[in-house]
Amino acid sequence: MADLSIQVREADDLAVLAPDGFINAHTVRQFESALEDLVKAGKFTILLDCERLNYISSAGLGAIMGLIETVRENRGDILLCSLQENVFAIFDTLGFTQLYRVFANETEARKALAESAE
Amino acid sequence: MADLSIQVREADDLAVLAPDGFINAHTVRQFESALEDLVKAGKFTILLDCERLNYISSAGLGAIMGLIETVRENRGDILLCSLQENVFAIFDTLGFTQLYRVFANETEARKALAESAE
Amino acid sequence: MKAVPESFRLVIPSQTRYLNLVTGLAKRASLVAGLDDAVAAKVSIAVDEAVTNVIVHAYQGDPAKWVEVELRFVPTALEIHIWHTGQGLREDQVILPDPGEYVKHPRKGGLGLLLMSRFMDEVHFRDVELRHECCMIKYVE
Amino acid sequence: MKAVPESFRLVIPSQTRYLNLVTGLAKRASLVAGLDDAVAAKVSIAVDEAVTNVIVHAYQGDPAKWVEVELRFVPTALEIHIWHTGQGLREDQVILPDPGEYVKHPRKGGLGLLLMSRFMDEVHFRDVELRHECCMIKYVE
Ligand SMILES: Nc1ncnc2c1ncn2[C@@H]1O[C@H](COP(=O)(O)OP(=O)(O)O)[C@@H](O)[C@H]1O
Ligand SMILES: Nc1ncnc2c1ncn2[C@@H]1O[C@H](COP(=O)(O)OP(=O)(O)O)[C@@H](O)[C@H]1O
Repeated sequence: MADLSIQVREADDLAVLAPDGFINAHTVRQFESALEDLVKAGKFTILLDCERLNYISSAGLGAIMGLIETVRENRGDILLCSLQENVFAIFDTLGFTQLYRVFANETEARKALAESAE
Repeated sequence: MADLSIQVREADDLAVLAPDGFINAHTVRQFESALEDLVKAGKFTILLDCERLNYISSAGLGAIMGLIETVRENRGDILLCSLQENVFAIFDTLGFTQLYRVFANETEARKALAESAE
Repeated sequence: MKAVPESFRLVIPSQTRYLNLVTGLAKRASLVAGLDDAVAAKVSIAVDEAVTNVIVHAYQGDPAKWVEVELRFVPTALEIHIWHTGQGLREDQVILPDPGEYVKHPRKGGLGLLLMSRFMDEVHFRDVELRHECCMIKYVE
Repeated sequence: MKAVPESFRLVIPSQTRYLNLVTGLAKRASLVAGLDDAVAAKVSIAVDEAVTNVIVHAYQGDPAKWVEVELRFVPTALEIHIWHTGQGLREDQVILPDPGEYVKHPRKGGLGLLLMSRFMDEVHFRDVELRHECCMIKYVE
């Protein structure tokens, strides 16, 4: 079963990673590899477009956690947008909305990046 | 859990019954009652709008079967429209597409009724 | 190499309110087994029919009884076993209605076993260790 | 009046590929218990975390072991019991990270137990008849 499929789009200095499906302990390696590939390729500003992410458990949070310091040390960041209600609930419950910048959609995220680059 | 909710709309000589959710042995009484209420009220031409019907088991088919002769004896009929793939598969597998008239949508069903009334 | 179990079991009270749990599980298991969405929907309906028959016919509505369902992944198929201790059904007693005839004389019931046999590749009824079993198989290409 | 069983059990191999089956079932059970969609999603994540811990920590990835999950409907709550025979966790060993501190020093793991305690009303670990149990309770209003 395709529990998870991942789309990666790159434009300008932003890499957009859009997971589709479920991120749990079973699929997390796939998600983690996709993130790691971007970082290895020198893409340090990554937007997680969560529009089609139906589910994330702490395994998925761990994958993001494991890279956040690396990207920030390289003057990049991991941003989030288009979170479904239950996905937002997890980030919010853990207070991670302070750790990550969360946007309503990709446009808003790009706007904020453009402003901070000015 | 609201496994099934049912909407009934009546217009002209046609009663439209739109089940939303699952029809199985657990919810079938609710579906059957809604159908019976229409028949008791003298509504013999009934369109089952299945756009939001995600699932039907043989229990649900039984409920329709139990009334088809009554409505036809009263010069009415039970029509179906907007079937999802798996719901269509059941009707089709049993050859019931010969027993019931199946339409792509409500407009098509009304058109056919208007033509046969001419 | 260790033998790795490739099956799971579900035990529910003999009550129709749990049907959705079983069918939902059967659908997911079908997808895990590699069946596509449309086939998974058919498998879940076959399981619905089999479990409904246990609740309604084998246990005659007694809500204090239990139904056990096992889903087994074998290399070429998904095997579904349903066990109960109510009234059994012998395979040679099963008479499937002819849909053509049925359409001419509609009646309220009698379509469950037909759907099971149409939607699955094999359907068997047998007695196993003091229990009655319905076993259904769907081949995976 | 007969005692009517209001619970069901699921037995799965200790493999993450079955996680989705368990969480899907936990979600449906939550809805049956009368919890709303948002709460049901949280319960299913708590169950995911608990079962993942059994697979990863208690059984250390051995795919030949079994995990048993029981979902019980009691009048005012949904009770979830998870049993295994691997390495147990003592309730007094559990130290939940402080999210504030965690945010300052991100690391890869250690959030599962925290999510369980945040999303459920009660979380207990205990030993029951030679098995280890994790019991989680969500009250229904
Ligand atoms: N598990 C069972 N135990 C005993 N009798 C059964 C069982 N399943 C089916 N039957 C018998 O077979 C008949 C046909 O079943 P089915 O095709 O499912 O239609 P229905 O349940 O609508 O009657 C039932 O009416 C019942 O008499
Ligand atoms: N069922 C269990 N059996 C044994 N140890 C466990 C169990 N669950 C959790 N632990 C221990 O508690 C720690 C914290 O668990 P958790 O919060 O779920 O985070 P993670 O699993 O990401 O490490 C684990 O690293 C493990 O050492």
